[in-house]
Amino acid sequence: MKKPKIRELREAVRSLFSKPYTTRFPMEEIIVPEGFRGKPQFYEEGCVGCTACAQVCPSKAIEVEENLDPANPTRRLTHIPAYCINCQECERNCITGQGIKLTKQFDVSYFSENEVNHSIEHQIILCSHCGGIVGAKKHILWVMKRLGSLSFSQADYIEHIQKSLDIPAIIPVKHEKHEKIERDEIFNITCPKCRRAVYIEDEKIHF
Amino acid sequence: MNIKTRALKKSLWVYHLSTGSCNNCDIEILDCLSPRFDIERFGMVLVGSPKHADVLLITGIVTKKNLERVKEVYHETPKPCFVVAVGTCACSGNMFRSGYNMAGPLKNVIPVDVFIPGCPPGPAAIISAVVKLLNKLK
Amino acid sequence: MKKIIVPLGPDHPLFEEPEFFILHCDGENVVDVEWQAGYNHRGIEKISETKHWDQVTFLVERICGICSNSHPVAYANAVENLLGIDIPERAKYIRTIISEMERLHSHLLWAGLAGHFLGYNTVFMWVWKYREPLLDMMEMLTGNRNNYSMIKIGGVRRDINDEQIKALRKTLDTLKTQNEMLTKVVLDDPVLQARLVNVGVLTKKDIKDYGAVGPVARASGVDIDVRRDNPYAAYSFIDWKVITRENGDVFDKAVVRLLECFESIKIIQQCLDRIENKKGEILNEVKEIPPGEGIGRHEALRGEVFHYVRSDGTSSPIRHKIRAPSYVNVPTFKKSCIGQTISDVAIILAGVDPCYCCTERVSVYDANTRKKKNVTWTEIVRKSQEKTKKLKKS
Amino acid sequence: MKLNVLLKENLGNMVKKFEEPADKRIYITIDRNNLLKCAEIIFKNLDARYVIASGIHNENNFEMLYHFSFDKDGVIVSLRVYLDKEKPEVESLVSLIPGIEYIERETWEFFGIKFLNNPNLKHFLLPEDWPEGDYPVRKK
Repeated sequence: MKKPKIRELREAVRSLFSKPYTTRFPMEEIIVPEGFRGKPQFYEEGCVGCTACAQVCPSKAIEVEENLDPANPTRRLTHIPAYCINCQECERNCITGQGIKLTKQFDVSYFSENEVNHSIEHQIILCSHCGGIVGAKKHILWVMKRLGSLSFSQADYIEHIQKSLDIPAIIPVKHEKHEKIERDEIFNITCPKCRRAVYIEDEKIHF
Repeated sequence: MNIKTRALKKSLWVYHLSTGSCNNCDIEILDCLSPRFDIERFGMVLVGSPKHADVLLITGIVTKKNLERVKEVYHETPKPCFVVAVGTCACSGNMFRSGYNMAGPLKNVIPVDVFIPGCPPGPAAIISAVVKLLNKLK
Repeated sequence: MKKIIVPLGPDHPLFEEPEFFILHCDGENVVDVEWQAGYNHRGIEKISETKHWDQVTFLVERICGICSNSHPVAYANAVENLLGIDIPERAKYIRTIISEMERLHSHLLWAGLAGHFLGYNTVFMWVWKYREPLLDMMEMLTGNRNNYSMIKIGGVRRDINDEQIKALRKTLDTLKTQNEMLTKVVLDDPVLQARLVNVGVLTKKDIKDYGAVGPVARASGVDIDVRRDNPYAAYSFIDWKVITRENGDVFDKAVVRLLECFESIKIIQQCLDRIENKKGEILNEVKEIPPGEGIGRHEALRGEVFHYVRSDGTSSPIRHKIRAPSYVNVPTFKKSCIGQTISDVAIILAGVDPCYCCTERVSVYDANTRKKKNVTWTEIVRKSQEKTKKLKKS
Repeated sequence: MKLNVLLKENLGNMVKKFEEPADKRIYITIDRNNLLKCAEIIFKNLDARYVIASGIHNENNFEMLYHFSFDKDGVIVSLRVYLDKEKPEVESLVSLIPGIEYIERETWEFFGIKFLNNPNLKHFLLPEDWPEGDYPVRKK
């Protein structure tokens, strides 16, 4: 009976002379280590609005809202901490690697849901024929940059390339809408579905 | 702030209820009591019955079998009391919200005062949320 | 005979299924046990069929908070078994390190809670203090104290760098001395011996009948361990041994768990030796998953985790069966609780190591008068603690 | 003797199909009338450990898989039984393996597979008032 008591006593005495183990937390800040998975945050410079993060999120914590008003079409990505499990998948799968990153913020508590939701807005480009979504403007430009010289083969990009090269538009891009899809529609910005229809329609005329 | 709430916030007694969680949030709540974070220094104690509690810490999605029990526990707690939803499951249902056995989330069942998302929220996050709640009442 | 029915629970969270035990008592003695579950049932097997193969790792991670590395490892093993692929060597070591660290923190957590149930709050405070640096290490390696999200089909998601290895070594060294002290304290304390020896005995036959696994089986002398029997990750490259004991009582279960901590430390140290100052691939990218079926196993903290997946070539599993170790360990209550007193039930329950939380509501029904009296789980624990006090005095 | 030879010898002509898709994984398809006999040979005579059973809902039928583990060889042997689509019924193994009771109850409430001679076939995971005939894990 005596032996274990002495051993435990030694541990007790050692604790008595060492400094308190308890943190002084809320009075003192806690330093989280490098690589801590906190609340994700969108970054304006990096995000191109491709919605890859929303697609890979296992708990669907990123909401995509699209406003198809032709005057000002926008796409809004909203991160909802109430659903977020801080798994870092959004950061890993971000196509630019800079668009969404996990911060070190560990305390995300809130009283009503809207106060912590964090969103980013992007301009989107609509198909000139059917009004469907082609993609976010920044995303299309990013793809164009990645494609390099290959992007000349895509009519969608021609206008932008001309602009970036500071040359006046050689091919005037039409924005009028036809009843039926026609050959000259390829020079307009069209969604993949309409583009395909243009080519098939075109072939039908000739053969 | 009325006199009841003023008296309430002096030393909070906490009751912890799991309504279908993965146990992580529960362990982190228990971790608040361990020597590292030791919430007893604020006068907080974990009690064994909702009848003694001022704060309900609720974790987990509310499963169908648990639905009645959550209501019962809330009913038994003396008012005014605070309800704290700990963890993403309690806040919204997490990945299980499409499941067939979910009756929640918690905010649809009982009124919730403060939400602590995180999977799981660490003891530090839980403590700072409670501090936030107390500051708001001032 | 006046039989009293004591419902234990239902708020008693196990991994998937927190249970509701109905103890039929004759006076102090338990004569029969019934088990009801489903309070924690979230339908994970069904939800898994709606998620992408890669997203399922995050879903299975949330089956149990303490086994949050075990289920993804077993699931990844199952899918890799289906695919018939091997993972890079470095990924194997990292998987092993995380699994063993999880085992360490869980066994310590168990020791603390068992101490709390017996009225040894000193043990609880000590152990949880020792466990804290481990969680800090986890936070550093994986980015969170729990729910590590490290495992990906075909490898791991994060690498470990040399700085982290150095810090980890230091933590393990301190933990080893602390654990040595703790083991000695627990093993030769006469009061603990009186409380634990010959309590909740499980024979080899009981183990076979119920298919119990992990430390529960090993304490009864059944020498099974998936890490050795069907090696995965890096366990076959490393020198370690399986701890077994013969008696099958709660004391032996405690001994097995405490000694396993040393083995875990040994395994992690060897893994660190192999990956230090080296670089390598950590992921063997999987592009598509063909039709077929696969079985994956992992020796989790509480025993064997079993995952069965079936694919039809699409982007999500068409059937995913999960068996957590408590699913087979818990029914052994039927054998171990009967004939014991109510005050021992708490520690027998703890002996199997279901994930229990500290506050639970228990209602006592008198079967004859149907009079309901609400008591708390704490009261059962208090009963247990009183018994220890009595023993201490005598 | 190697396990696959041993199994084939012991089960004899009850084996309908013998598959080894991967190392240390064996799937044996048997007729559902032979289930109790085969399980007894594997569990009792060959001293395997019961792991779990899992039900599967296929397009044309139901399927029950009984997984057993041979720990010395590290092999998992799964007995596969196909059940009728309209009236899925199979013999219960409770008399042989007491621990299988819970998974049989679970499979019954998830898939509606009836286990004959299981004395305790009532709700286990789902609430008592779960609508009858609604089996959540069945494919819609």
